[in-house]
Amino acid sequence: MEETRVMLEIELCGRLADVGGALAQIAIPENGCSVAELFGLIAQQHPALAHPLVSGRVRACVNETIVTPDARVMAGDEVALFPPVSGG
Amino acid sequence: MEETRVMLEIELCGRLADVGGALAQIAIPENGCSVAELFGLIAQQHPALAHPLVSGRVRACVNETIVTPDARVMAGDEVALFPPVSGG
Amino acid sequence: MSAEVTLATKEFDPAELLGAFTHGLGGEGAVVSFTGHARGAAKDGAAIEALVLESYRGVTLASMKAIAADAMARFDISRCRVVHRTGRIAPGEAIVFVATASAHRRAAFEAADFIMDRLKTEAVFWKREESPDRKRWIEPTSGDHADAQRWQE
Amino acid sequence: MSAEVTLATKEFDPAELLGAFTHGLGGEGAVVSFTGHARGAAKDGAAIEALVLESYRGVTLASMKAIAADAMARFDISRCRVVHRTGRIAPGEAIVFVATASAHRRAAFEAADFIMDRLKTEAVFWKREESPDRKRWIEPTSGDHADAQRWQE
Repeated sequence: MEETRVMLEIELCGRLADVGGALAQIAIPENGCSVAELFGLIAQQHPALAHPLVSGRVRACVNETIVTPDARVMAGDEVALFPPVSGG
Repeated sequence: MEETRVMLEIELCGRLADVGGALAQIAIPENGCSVAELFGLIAQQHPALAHPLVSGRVRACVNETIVTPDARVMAGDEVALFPPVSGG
Repeated sequence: MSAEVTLATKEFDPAELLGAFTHGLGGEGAVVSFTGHARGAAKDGAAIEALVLESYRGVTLASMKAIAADAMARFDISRCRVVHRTGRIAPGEAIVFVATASAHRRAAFEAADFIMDRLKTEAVFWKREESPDRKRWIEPTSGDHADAQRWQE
Repeated sequence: MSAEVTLATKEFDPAELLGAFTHGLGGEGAVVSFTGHARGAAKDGAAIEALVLESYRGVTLASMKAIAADAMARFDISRCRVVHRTGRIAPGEAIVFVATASAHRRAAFEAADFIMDRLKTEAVFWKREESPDRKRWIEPTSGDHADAQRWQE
């Protein structure tokens, strides 16, 4: 039996929006998943984003905190993907 | 027979003026002398200036140019003694 | 001891910021400022119409504040001021302003230098140069990373 | 490519100088400024009424110009501005202002830093702190000499 999925809206920042639009809808397990698993799901569901995600240079921001790949995300979290930053 | 002497007015800058006043009158040979010789004459004629002059840290400025000890000075030259400088 | 950090959505005047910073001094002898201005031409010489800086909610300001706090902790400075634009910036306009104050000029110089190196590589902004016929994303250069690396020792 | 150097006999406003310098930019991305302010207390904590700077005729300005020209030759900067007070300076007033502009922030920082180190040890000024009960001449510290030495390599 397939696990129930829920939709998570992900904001794509910087150059990632050029590839995947400003927002991506990703189906994730109802009980959430790790950021590493989320990256895999995004790559499956939005193949155009697979390349930047495997670069190792994209970080996830969950509820306004940049998190490590083992952090968990749930439906309802405010998730964004950050490509390399550059101020100044 | 003693050599003819002429008076040279020397401006004393910075802390040197505390010791010797703003201006010192020094008798020098009519045909001029080197800066090194001038320092010796100043030390003789104004013993209070002897100590700073032997420190090796005082430079002579002749006609608006900082000069080396072998430069020559004559009556009529605009001479100043510079203790260590400090801007900023 | 104070750090004041602002994310600016409109053009600002670096001279005015330096004036206000100077006015607030408490006897410090040394003030260093850095201003970064948007360029009118890309590295390849092509004209740039605007530099566009994207930021992300509270995270961008928090990243700026963290950098300022690090500088305050690391260097013997008594105050610092950091202002960074977000949005669309015309050539010549200021992008970033940093000021530091200290009793010692070396600390003031190093802290401003450090803050700029960190802003270039760690502040949460994404920037692109826009001209009529292209958009180009700008990431930190290897020089920027090398500059930031200097402070790791 | 220009260096503008002024010996100021009256109080000046660093913010105004930064504004004029910025206004004159020709597309440079990086501007660094340094301002040195007169302190209200000596190193031993005693109150200072005034810092008095003596200069000597054309030699002082010439020494400032030589330092600015060295900076222009040595670093990849396109302009610099140097203003230095002479005379009696009240606590808080600016003593010296240096600004540098470059396409590269590292060059702008280093050139301003270099100019200050050289001004501290080579510009033709003599300065003393005056308080009601004493006068104290200030010479470059060993730290100032060490700072200036950094550029000899």
